[in-house]
Amino acid sequence: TSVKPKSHQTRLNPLNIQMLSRNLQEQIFRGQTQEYAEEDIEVSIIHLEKHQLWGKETDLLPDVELKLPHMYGDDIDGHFRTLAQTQSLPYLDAASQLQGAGLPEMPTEWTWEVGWTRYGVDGKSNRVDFPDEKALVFDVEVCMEEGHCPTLAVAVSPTAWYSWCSKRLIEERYTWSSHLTLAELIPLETPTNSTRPPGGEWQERLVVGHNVSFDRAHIKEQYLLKESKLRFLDTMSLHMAVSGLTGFQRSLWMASKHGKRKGLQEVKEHMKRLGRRSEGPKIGSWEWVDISSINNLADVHALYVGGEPLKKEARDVFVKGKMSDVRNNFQELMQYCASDVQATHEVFTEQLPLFLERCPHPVTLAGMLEMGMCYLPVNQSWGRYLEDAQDTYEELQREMKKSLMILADDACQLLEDDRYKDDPWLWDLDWDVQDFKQKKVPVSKKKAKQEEEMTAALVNNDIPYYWDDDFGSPSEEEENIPHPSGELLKKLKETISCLPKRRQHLPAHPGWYRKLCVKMSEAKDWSPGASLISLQMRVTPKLMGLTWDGFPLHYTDQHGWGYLVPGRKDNLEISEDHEGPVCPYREIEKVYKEYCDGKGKGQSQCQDGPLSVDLMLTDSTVWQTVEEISRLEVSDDETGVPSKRSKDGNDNNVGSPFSKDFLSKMEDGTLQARRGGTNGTRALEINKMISFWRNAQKRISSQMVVWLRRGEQPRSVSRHEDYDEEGQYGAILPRVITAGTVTRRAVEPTWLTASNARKDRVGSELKAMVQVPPGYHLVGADVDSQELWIAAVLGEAHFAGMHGCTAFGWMTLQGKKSQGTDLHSRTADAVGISREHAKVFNYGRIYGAGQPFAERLLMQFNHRLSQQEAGSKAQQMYALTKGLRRYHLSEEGEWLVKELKVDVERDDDGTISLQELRRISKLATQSTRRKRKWNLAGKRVWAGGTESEMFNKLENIAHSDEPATPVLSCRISRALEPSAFITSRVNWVVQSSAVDYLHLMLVAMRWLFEEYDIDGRFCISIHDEVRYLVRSEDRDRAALALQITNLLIRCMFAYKLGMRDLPQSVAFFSAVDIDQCLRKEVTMDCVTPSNPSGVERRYGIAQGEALDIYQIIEITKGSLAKGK
Amino acid sequence: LQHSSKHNVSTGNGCDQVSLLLRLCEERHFISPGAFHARTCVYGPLGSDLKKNILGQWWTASIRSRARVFGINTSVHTRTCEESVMIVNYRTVQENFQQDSLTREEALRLFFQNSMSLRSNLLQGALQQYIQALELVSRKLPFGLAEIGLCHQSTDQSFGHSPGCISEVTESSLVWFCSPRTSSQWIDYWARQRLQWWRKFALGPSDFSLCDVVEEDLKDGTLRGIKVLYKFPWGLETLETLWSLGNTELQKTYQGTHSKLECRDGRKVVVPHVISISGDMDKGMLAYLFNSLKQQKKTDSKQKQRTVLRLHPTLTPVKVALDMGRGSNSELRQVCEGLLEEFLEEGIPTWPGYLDTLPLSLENLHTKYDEMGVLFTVLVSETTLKNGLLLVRNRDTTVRETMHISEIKGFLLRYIYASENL
Amino acid sequence: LQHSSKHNVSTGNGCDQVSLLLRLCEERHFISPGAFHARTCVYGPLGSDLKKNILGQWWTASIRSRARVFGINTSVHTRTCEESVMIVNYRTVQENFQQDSLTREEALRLFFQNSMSLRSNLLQGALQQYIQALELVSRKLPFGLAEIGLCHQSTDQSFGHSPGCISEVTESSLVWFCSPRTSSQWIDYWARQRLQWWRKFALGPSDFSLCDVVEEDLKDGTLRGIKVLYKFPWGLETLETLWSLGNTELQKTYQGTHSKLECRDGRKVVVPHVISISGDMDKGMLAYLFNSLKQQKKTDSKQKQRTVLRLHPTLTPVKVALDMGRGSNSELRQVCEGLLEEFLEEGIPTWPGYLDTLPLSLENLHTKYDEMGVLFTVLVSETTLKNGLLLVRNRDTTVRETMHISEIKGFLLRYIYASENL
Repeated sequence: TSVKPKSHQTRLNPLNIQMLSRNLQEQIFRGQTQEYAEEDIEVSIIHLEKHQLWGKETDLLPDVELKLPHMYGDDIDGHFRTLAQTQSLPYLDAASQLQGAGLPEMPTEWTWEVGWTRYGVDGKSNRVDFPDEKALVFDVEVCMEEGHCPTLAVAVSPTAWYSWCSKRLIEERYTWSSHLTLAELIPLETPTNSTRPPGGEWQERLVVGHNVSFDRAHIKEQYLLKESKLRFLDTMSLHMAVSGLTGFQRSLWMASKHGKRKGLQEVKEHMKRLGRRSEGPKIGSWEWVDISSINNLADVHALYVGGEPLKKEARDVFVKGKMSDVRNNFQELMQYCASDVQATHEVFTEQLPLFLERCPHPVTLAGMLEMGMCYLPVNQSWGRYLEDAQDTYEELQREMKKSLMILADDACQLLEDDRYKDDPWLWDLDWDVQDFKQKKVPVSKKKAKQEEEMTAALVNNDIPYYWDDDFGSPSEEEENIPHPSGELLKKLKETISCLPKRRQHLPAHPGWYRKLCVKMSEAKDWSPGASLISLQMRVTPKLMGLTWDGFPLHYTDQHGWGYLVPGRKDNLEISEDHEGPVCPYREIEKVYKEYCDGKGKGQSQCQDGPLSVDLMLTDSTVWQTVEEISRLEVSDDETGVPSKRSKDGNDNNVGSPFSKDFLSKMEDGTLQARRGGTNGTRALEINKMISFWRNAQKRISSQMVVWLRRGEQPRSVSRHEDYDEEGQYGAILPRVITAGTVTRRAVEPTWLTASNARKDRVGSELKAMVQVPPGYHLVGADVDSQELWIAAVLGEAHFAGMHGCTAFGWMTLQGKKSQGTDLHSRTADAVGISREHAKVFNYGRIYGAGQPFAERLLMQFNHRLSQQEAGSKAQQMYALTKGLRRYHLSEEGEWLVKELKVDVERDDDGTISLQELRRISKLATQSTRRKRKWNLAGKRVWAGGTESEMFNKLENIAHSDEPATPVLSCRISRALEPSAFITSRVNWVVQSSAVDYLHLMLVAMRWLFEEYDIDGRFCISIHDEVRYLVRSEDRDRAALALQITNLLIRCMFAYKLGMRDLPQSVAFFSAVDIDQCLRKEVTMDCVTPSNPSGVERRYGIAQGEALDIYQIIEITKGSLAKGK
Repeated sequence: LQHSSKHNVSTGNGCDQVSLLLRLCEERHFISPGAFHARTCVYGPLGSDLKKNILGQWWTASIRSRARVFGINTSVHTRTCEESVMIVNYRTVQENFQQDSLTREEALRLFFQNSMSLRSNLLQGALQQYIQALELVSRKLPFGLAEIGLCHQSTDQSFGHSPGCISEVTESSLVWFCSPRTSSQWIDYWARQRLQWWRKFALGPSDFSLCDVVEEDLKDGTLRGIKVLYKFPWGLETLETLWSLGNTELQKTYQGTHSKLECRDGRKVVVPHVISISGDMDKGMLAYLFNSLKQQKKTDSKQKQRTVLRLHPTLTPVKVALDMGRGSNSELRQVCEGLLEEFLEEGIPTWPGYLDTLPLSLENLHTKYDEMGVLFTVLVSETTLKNGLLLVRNRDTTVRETMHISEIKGFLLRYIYASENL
Repeated sequence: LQHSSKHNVSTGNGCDQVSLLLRLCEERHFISPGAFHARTCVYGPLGSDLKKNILGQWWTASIRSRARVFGINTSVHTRTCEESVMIVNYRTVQENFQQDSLTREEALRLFFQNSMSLRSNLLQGALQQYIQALELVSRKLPFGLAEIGLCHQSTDQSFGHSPGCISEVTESSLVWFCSPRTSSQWIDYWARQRLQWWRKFALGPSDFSLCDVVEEDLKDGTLRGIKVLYKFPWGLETLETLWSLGNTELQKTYQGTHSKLECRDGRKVVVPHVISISGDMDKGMLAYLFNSLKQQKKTDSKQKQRTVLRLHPTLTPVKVALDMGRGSNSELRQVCEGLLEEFLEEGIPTWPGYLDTLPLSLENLHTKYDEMGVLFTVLVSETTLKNGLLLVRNRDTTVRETMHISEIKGFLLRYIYASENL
């Protein structure tokens, strides 16, 4: 790229970082400029020099000249305050109305009628189109058996109760359409058969509910393409923000509250899984248990309101019952629903002030309101996708099963001549066969007679057999008389009485095979062969003949999975009596030899390799380590919804060589299938391909889609030239819990965790199935390295107060892959791993994972690494990045040092190392005769690493009395305020700030959309990514709006951290995507096994555009205004 | 069929497999000796049944289970002049050319006037049925016309035979008419369906695969092409081809009557796109034979191999073989006879092995039946006469289970029925 | 097929019936328009299915249920020089005759060298398979070889067409090899079997009959001949012929290798006798169509007639038609689709009448389905949505029964299954 000449706009800070173009800095910071102190600059340069970053050449970016919209307030913070207050004011009004009011008395009798009924204070009830109220507390119940259609609902306002019944509840019919229409949903703003509010104008209204996104998905107007002004407040999200628990705490909470063995067991297992045994969770106090709760309404209610516990038994009717059960218990269920509404109101009344106090910035509330309005447009592609993915999945599943069944059948043949005894994998299976059992009936008279008859039948028949010779055709008479052979057969069939009543199950087949087959007598849908076999079974790796580095895999109850190495046998338990199976050592050696020959390895190497010293090794550690790591990763992204993992569903997989952690081992050939030719290998491959859909299928196919009729869509869609009569247009409302974790991140199980399309994963094209209606585009962007930058800028503010002053920050801002100066390349170089792997380490570290994690990960990436090697590598990495722990002496310590006149080796900042601390401590104990231990160490800090300053800042915040996010001052959940759970809190600082970032974006975008009449709506935000659904003609302006939004928010962050400037490189999104579907890159064709021809061919979706700020300015001429 | 002959000089294992299968097909009455090297498909009893089963499954999958596909039956004679294979009456030719009053050119012209072409594919026949079919479906798209029939192809292709030779092939054809808007989706759909179908009955499904025809190889007007390939020991060959033909072929067939071709697509009126799916079922049968041929080591010492034709239970021509052990001949025969009758009545294809006058050893018997792809071997012996017990050997596990004579029929029926969904 | 055209000038009721059936076959998609007058068999969807059903039944009766009959598949090309229909490559012919270096005689000779004959019947193919089959059955008599295939016949016969025209016909063939001692019994047996078979599916069985071929009409070496006849409106025609051919044909086919032909008959060694049974299945299908065509007076006042194609439940191509009454379109449609899926899954051929964009009146609907031979018409209506009840109309009784949606599939399956034994 050509370096443009410096214009008068170009500014560099003292560390040679390019700052915002002059005009932008002036508009945003209103004339304030950044001051740089000499000593700060000096310190920074020394620090950068130490990490070989000083003096590196950097490219200049072209300047950006842009007239920003008029901004409010005295400063940028004031601007955002004004915006958010304006946006949330009507809703805050409504909320406080609701909070302040007592509720009218609950009706005792509910009306059995389709639609809404209002119960006035006067005791009269009347039918209404919808509850015409500013604020409502609302709850919907759905009879699961009947699909997604809402069954009944209750709402309450300060003036009246309301109830709603669906047509499907009141009218009994044999079948109902499986397609949901708007008319079957609950209207909250429009009359029946209309999609316009009375009077034509939407009113600002507020609906409060517990987990209200579920209720929202059943509200009619929410599916309209143009959003109304109704907003939602979720008491579950408010609760999470005020008193939420981390996943780990949830288990502890359950254990403590319920005191049941089961709960404690879970906690124990959880801790074991997380591998925190050694560190031990320092749960000093259990106070937090009393100021928080898990998320369900009953517990939340108990926490905030107290009193009588809520009764939730009635809920079962909706979950398990049929519609008739609901009908039969109508009054009771209405009552149940109403009491939930009441409880929600009580909770809300208590929560709201707490929330406003702990999240004082108006942007937080406004952002959460906006976040509750997710909307995913879909079309006929959705159905096709579900079908394709399921078909492909079933097809592959069948193929895999078939392969396994063939392997099982093949293995049966080893029964002949006991050949299984020499099989390196199958020798220890259960090869017993059973004798065919017959009743031992003494020859009774009856039977004797039978036999007699039978012989008689045989003797008597002297009819010639025309098979011996051609005796000619049967005559006409012969055709009609029963054939003698038929008679004989009939007689023989009577001997069935000699068999036991219950037939034996495949007695002649080996025991292990028998277990894989369905008993014919039992199953209705009987299927032949070893049809019960699955990849998860213990026998499967053996049937495939899996080897690990050439050694046969072996399972023992004691150790789990391991592998057999030929040689010594003392490691393997051999039963005393010699009747047990004997290990075929020679065959195992042969297998390994074959493997070595195939690999071209020298024979000697095999013999003398370090492994053969151990000889017979059954080592399960490999599996376990990786298991732990995968769990750790999972637990980082805990959802706020109590997980419904079935107990055995998870445990069965523990240690299976087919778990996803071993996919890479199969790819690199460490783990191989040595038997069954292609069958084994293919089964492994298929396992990989279907993993995604197997886990996600249920969630994805149960997404509730509502299709809009032509008349229910805006004319801009239905009159568009691309509008397809035969097509379908509709929407999915993802059930987003706006603040579902303690970090206030949104949570939703399908869309927010969806991975991007992968060539070898069935169904992974999911996101791309969110497709715009005609005349619309999706406009959106990913915040470039959001969390890294937040962490970096925090560190910089802490260190020298200027951009790029820490090595970590410098790398984030200026680092280049090409020069090897970006974060990941640095780590990769330092430790000698690939850049991709380095990424995992870096994020893991920043999210609070410690050295042991890195150690395990290293061993996973390279399993040939010894524990020691991995340990020293990890240590090296951490020293380089996070740095080393150093200590300030405590007051007591300083006094002691002075008293004892110890020569202390201190750093410039006055800290001492751990060794020094130990030395002083030793000296102190020696020279003073005090029994009590001296408390020498004061504040602990990190030093010497690229990230030390960043971690110091994070720990600073985390250790403060009232940890709060630096930008919007949101306080941490009450449950995390006590001193325990440090890791969680360090983590929380960055992640929660990222949520602040998102909320700021949402507020800014709404402002710009309204201010400049950009026709569009918020669509979805997936962590650091936002998408808007925009009318096609407004898409470029929307893109510009997004860029300006990013600029303002980055500046807001800098401003709140005391800086009055921003590096140009982070000011704008590197690209804004303008696209017709949801996907990672606009050029991605999302080819997967279920979508082999790609979205362009299969779904007719062309590539989108990815525009940078310069392109956008060129298109829009830098103006947000309509109509050029 | 004829294609393999060219290749059996190839190297290594592939070659072994080819010659093994050739031997097996001849010995076990799948394909007539000599047919491999001729241009014709002459099948023995087992081959004929195997082919029938394959065609039956194709018909079920393509027509029986679909409301929008209709079976048709068109003439092997065709009006299309493009075909190079002609059918003539011997006597007419003789008369023509011996008439001295005619010049050679005139005689030749007369000759062509009197002769008819033979179709080389089923597409034209289906296109000619289009107008009537349109009426049948009330001008609503999409719909399809399916046919299985004999086609004659001039083997100018480089298949070892002298050019100009005429080969016969049983073709399966599905011609799908759909809106131009959806034709690219439909070809994908059908490609997947077809691949799934081939794989459903395969022992090693991954030997069947799809491949796109590269743009350069597409004929004029053809929008896309996809092939279903099978990995034969000598290389990949095409079993089935899917062409998205646009509407040029249809318009060519009905020149000047475009309005008749139109159907409704939503509010628009369109001339539909044609997707033609045609398979070479003789080659398909060969693919299944190769796919199901398995050789397994028996014992290390003897280095003997077990050769099994593990045809899918639904396809395999003989499901059960009935044999008898030594003993009271006439009685055992009667039992066999009774069982045979019972099996045949239920439509279970049964091999009356007991009729053999020179009984083989049990081992040789199993070898024979394994090579024939027989699913179960039922052995009637002296004990059967005492307690009604039979020995039933499973082809795939080689395990012999004891079963009572009154339950064998039910077992077989359930096994065969359930296998269809495997 | 082609035969009817000649006769539709015949008198009286027969003529009416012929023209009625012709109209019906065209309108209801049994036979393509024009095919009646051409020499080819072009069938529409219903005709194609009907023929398939007839052939399927023939195959079951001849092979599937008999242990001693084996299906084979022979080439349409034949080495026999007697055939008059030849197949040639267009380009080869052109090259031959344009080569001036050759005399006409030479060119003609070359022409015959390069062309192949097409079979006019299946007998030769079966005879050529005899030796291998002998091995299959361990040289034990009797046994049979069966095939269904296309044959080309030169219509020198007096069938209205210009002589020398070539027609195609689907022939069924069973060639039975038996001891000379028993051959006369066997031909009687088979004649009886065949007549029984034809009658089994007939509405008026007496229209099918047997007749012996008089001795004068027997070809040399042929011992006996029996014909299965059908009484068409224009007269009797032969559907199937049984010839007891002795062993001359067999010896002609294997000249000079008599010892190979021999089998054991008790203690003697014999060359077996051949009984050839061949049917014209296209004509057979026409016979069933005529046989099942019934006209019934509807009401005395209007003098309207009800025309029904009362095809046997086993043969009739469409067993059920699914239609919907007026009402909430999309929901009714969903129910219809669900039922359709259910029926097709069970292999019940179903007509998706609900897809029709221009629904007919109920009366016209019934007229249509009666003419199509549809066994049952299932009507889905608003009430179905409420209580799951359907109206099921029976073709033969015209009575409409109410039935619950959960029971309809089972009912249909049982009805169709049970009908097979009617």
